[in-house]
Amino acid sequence: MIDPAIIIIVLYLAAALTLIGLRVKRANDVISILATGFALLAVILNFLLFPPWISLPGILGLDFTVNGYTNLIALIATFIGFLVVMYSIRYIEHRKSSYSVFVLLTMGSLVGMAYSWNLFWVFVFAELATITSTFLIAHHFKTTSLEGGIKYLIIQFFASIFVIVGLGLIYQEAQVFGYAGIGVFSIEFLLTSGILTGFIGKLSLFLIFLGFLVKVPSFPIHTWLPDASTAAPASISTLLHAMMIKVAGMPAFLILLLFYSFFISVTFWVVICSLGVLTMLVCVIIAFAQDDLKRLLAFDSVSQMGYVILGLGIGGLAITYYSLSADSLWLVVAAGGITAGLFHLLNHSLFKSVLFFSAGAIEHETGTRDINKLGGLLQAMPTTGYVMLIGSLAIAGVPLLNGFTSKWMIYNACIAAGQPAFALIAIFTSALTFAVFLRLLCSVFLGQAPGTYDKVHPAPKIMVVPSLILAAGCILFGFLPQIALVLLIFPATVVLLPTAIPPPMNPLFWVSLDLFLLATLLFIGLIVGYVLYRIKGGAQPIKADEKTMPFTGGALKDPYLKVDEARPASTVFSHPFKPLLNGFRRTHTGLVNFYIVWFVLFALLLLSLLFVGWI
Amino acid sequence: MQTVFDYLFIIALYFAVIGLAFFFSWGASWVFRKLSARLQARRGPPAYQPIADIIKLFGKERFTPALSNKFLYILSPLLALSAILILSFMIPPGTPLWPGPLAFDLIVILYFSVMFSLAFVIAGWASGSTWGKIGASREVVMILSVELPLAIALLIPSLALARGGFSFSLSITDVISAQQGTFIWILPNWFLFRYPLAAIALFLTLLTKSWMRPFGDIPEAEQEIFAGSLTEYGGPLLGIFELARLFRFYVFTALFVDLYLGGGVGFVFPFDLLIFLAKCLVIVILMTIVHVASARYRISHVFKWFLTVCLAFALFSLIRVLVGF
Amino acid sequence: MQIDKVTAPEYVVPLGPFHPALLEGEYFKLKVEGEKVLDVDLKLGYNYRGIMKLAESRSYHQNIYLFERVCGICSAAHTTAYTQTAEMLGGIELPDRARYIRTLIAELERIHSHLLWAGVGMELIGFKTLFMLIWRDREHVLDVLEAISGNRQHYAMNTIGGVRKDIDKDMIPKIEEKLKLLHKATETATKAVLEDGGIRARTKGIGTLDKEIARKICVVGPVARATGMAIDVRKDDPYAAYDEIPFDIITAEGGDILSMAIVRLGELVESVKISQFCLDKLKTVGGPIRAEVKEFPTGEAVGRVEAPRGELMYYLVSNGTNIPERARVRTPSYLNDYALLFMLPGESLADVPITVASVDPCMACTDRMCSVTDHRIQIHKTGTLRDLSKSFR
Amino acid sequence: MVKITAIKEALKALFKPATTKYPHGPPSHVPPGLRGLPQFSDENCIGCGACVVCCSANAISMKDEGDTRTLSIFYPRCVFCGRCEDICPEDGISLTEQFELATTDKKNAEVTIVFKLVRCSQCGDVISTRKHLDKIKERIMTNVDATVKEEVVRDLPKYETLCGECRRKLSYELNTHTQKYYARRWES
Repeated sequence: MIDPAIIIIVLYLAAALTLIGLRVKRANDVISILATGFALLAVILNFLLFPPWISLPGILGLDFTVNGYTNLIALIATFIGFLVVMYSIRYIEHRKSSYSVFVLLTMGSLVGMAYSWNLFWVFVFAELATITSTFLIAHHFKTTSLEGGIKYLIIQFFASIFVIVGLGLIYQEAQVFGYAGIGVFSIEFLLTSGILTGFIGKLSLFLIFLGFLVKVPSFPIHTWLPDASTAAPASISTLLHAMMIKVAGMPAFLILLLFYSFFISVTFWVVICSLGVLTMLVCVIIAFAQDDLKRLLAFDSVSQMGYVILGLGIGGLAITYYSLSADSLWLVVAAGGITAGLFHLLNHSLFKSVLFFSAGAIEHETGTRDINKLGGLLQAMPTTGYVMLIGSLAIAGVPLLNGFTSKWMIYNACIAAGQPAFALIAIFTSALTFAVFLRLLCSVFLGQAPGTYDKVHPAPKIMVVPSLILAAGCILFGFLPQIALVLLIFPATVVLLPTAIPPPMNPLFWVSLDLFLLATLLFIGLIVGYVLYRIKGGAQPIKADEKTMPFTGGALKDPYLKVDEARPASTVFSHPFKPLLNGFRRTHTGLVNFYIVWFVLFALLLLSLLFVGWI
Repeated sequence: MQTVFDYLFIIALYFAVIGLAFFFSWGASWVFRKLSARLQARRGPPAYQPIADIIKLFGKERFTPALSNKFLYILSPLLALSAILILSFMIPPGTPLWPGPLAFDLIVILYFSVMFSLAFVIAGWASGSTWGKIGASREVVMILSVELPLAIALLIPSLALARGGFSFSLSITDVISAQQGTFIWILPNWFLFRYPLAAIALFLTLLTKSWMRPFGDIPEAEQEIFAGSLTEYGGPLLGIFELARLFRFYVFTALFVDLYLGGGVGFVFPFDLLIFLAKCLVIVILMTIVHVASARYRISHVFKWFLTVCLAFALFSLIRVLVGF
Repeated sequence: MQIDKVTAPEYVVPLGPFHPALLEGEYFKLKVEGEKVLDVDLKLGYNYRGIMKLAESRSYHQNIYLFERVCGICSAAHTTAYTQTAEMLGGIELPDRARYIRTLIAELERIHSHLLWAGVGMELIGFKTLFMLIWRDREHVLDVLEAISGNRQHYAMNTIGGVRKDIDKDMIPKIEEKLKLLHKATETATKAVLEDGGIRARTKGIGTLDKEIARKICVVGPVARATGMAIDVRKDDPYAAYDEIPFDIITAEGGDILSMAIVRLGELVESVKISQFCLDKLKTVGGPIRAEVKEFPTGEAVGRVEAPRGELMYYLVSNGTNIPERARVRTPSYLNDYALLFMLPGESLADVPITVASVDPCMACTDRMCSVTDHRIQIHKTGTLRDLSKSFR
Repeated sequence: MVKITAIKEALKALFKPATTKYPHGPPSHVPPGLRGLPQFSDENCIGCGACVVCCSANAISMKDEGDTRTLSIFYPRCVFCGRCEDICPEDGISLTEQFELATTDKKNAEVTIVFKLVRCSQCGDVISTRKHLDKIKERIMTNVDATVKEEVVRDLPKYETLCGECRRKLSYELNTHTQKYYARRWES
């Protein structure tokens, strides 16, 4: 068992080391890889060895705890962080020398956030991560990237105000002063002491939650993410999406844990669930209209976070029902919902990293991110293409990939909790996601290249390997989700809900038992089909090119129209949505003031609900 | 947990059910073709025709178009076939057939039906043809429009079993056995009579999913875009696609009969199967009549229809289920 | 900052020359955005058959059967126009009975052509059943034509100075019986087409042709009448027996596909009435069916006829021999096809086939040289129909 | 969505298919007077070749070989207009009601009639068929002007076996050249 403080110190020290070796990029790479590798190994060791609920009072009052939940978050952070560092070796070759410094600092802060079991320290590390990652977003120091970075910083700081107010209210409520009072914010203390039971306690929790919800992000306050991730280099976008928003959003979920204990209100949880549903639906529709590869992925990320919020919200709803009716069956649903949400969190970090890594590879090789200008890349970059295919299918929830399992569990939890409407919207969103990614895949990888991308090379191996590892993870968790559920997710669930029903007893996890059978049946079908295809043994596929040119209606060789001119638009899918999309487009003005007004309005709405006493 | 023996038994059962589905689809396909021919004042093909067409395709030469992606071009028909085979296994023929806690529930069915359509989308784009792409994009719009009403209409019977509480079940077999008895006077206790609007919505979506007019054949409208996604396909690969499409006559009708027409409930073993198949045949005939008596709509109409009228029907029933009147 | 854009670059979709909706060689280069057509380019002339050149080497009588084959569907209209022009050259007066028979054939042909159009239109919007049923009813009129002339399509009835076959007295009741069936069938078809919501959704407001544009590009026939212009050669410049026959010009406002359908379906009813009138006359009017042809003195003549698709014009120059010096055909499709350039933009890709079909384009009418393209060496080989048919033999 | 008429019509058609299993059964009907395959009449056709000249599609051809004349209709080219039937002076060709003309061999797609050919006894050139000449002879005999009948009957055997060119030469020799003949008539 390794003290989280050691991991953080190693990462910060490594950052300092890279400062010394600023000019030598290779040395920086080696240091970064070693440091992040160590962090990853340490977290895995913690996973294997930790005795539950060990709290390490640090020298500075740092309140680190190693338990299932913190380990899961830290694992996501270090694992994706390690792959990001590996990926950026080739991706940003002409980078600023400060790149590694800030990556390692952000990593350290994120690990600190992950292991902190104290709201104050969570806040401190979150601010650290925000500041360091701003430099990463603005890495290129161009107008757009600077603008993206500053926008990110402004919105994040604005959100922090809510957190600070919330923390101050708790401080006020606890009536302890001075540095020693930081112990008040320890999660365990908050859970047991009862200072949160009053209205002020609830209000403070709520404010902190709102502040951290920006980092998740949720629907009306998601706007910083697409801008920031478009401005940032692809590796940083991955960092932002795959780990930042999860780790940074972690406190929000952590607050949910507190909510589980203090908010025994059906309305509250229905509002949270609706928030999740709205997030997923609206953002996926906006993602539809995007032509920029990374922007599309960013909006889709927000949409996927909606699933996580929905899963956790359903968990809270079930706990509320449980405390109202004391029927232990509700605990099953609660465990199902929370597990499903956390599982989707893990899955999302897997497939979204695959997609961002691939998007980065495409941008690296072709120099553009406009999906209308791309086409036929599967010939040139086959590995990237197939990896992205796996990632897209997983995110769309095609059976036998990991996205399907977690989404299935969320739907089942919704229906079991008596909220089928949420499940139906989630299913519809899944179909929309499917369409979004088909559009992306089809126009980028399939069809004919417009001609300018004839000399595209496959991406460098070191850029492909991380996405290969992640894609393998997607397939593994698709076939055998029990591994993830039992080893990674359930320990985290137990932290949030100590009375959770373990997977084998919970019918909501039963899908995993049949997935192997489903896989066998699918395989049988494929084999039967292939045998049918090959049944006419001797005949060789014909090769004459002219004979096997695609059918364009007869104008193939006519000088009137060349074959590569004959391309229908990739926006066909979004055509029926056009009026809706234009409506959404008008609301996304890109002005920070406007976004902050949104945030304030949203916060006022929720707070007024709280004050009225509905939640 | 299942033993290896259970596992093998299920695989044997798989082939048995597939056989049933195949022969029923063959017959239903012939009924469809013969009946639509007769309604159009034609004579119609002999009974062996549906299979003869497919066998003929398997005898033809194999090729891949020059601009296609070979791997996906070959994979997509196989994917379509295996998805539809799994679907035909997952939808029980009127009665519960398999042992053990198989979680082949309605959501898995929903997802596999999307996977089936996905195969056509990938086929269209992988083949490199203009018409394939247009067909594929239409298929996607179709999926988007149909998915929501389909999901609601599929889940309504299972929601009606539980009405909120935890005793819900997404399993089709539970839905079938819940339709025992009578509803009002002598009307059987079918969900068709209890939630007629949802039944209409499901019927329309399944009609569309099985390539029947007025909406279903838009992605492959021959007068507009040749054969849509399958424009570039020929020979054995087209044969596999056609074979996969043959199963639609079983899968989509059986789904409707199981969920809304009570399957073969109320009869002992061989008869329940027969009753079930007879009901399926009635649905096929109904679908044929609708197919024959309508013009093809535009793709924008599909979007409008399914996300307004059809969705309204489904939502109304959903509210009824949730409120409980 | 960056605004999310819903933009689409332009893409090109080739429609034709081989396309299931266009059974003849014509080529539309469609610029599309999604499914929406932004711009159209039209290319015709894939199969120029050299008929007008060929006509300069054949005698007047042989040319009847050549021009009959300009177009299979309006063969009677073409021969009527041709023989009419030749009669003008030769100064030949038609016998009364011949005039009625000509009118009868022309109207029966119009019925068959419009029913064919209705069937094809139904098929193009995917209504296979009405297509089959309309074509089943079309068999009645084909039966009548077959009984009269001995062939379903190329009637070979017209000849210079009259008609070639008489209609027997005992055949007239049979034809009347069939006409009654036809009347019923046309009414059913009209009802079925106009009441169906699906058809209405696919045709109303689609492919609208503005009246001013229609006037500028000189569309003719049902297309013109669908935009509200009451032009009809049968009324404006009566030929055969049309000056004696009462009938209405069917017009519609709107210029969309539905109004074109309404015009054609209305004309069906009118045509049945005209045919009945001709049959009544034939019961009483006797006399020869064919005037004597002496010679074609030097000169030139223009004749025009209302073909099912619109005004058909023939121009002949005689040099005094039995072979025309020059023959020129101007078919209605020439004028109507270009209306598509104004009708297609703005429609969805799915509506392109039915919009193209709505003007009832007849490529056989407009394309007349054989062009055989050898793909391998990229050389256009051209030749007369005669040479090419010899190479076949 | 009112489509009662369409459904009603479709249901009416349910038991009344309009089509027949044609290649596997008889055609529904063949109307009298159908313009089908043109056939030569063995009795009436005299092999004059008028149809060859008038044929609007050049489907009928004439070939002289040895002492036979072959008239053939290559019916893939035939347009069944019936002009040959119209123009034939002897009802020697007529359109039958036969319409199943499909064949797998192009050589079979021909209708032929063979005549015995008469060649010029002097130069060996083709005159016409025996039947044609007989017909001409018969016509001449019935229509000939009474004033010259004697002369014609006397000279006919001499001209019978000669082609046009040789006939002209002979008539010049015999001083029965047309001009001389007419000159004599005008003189008298």
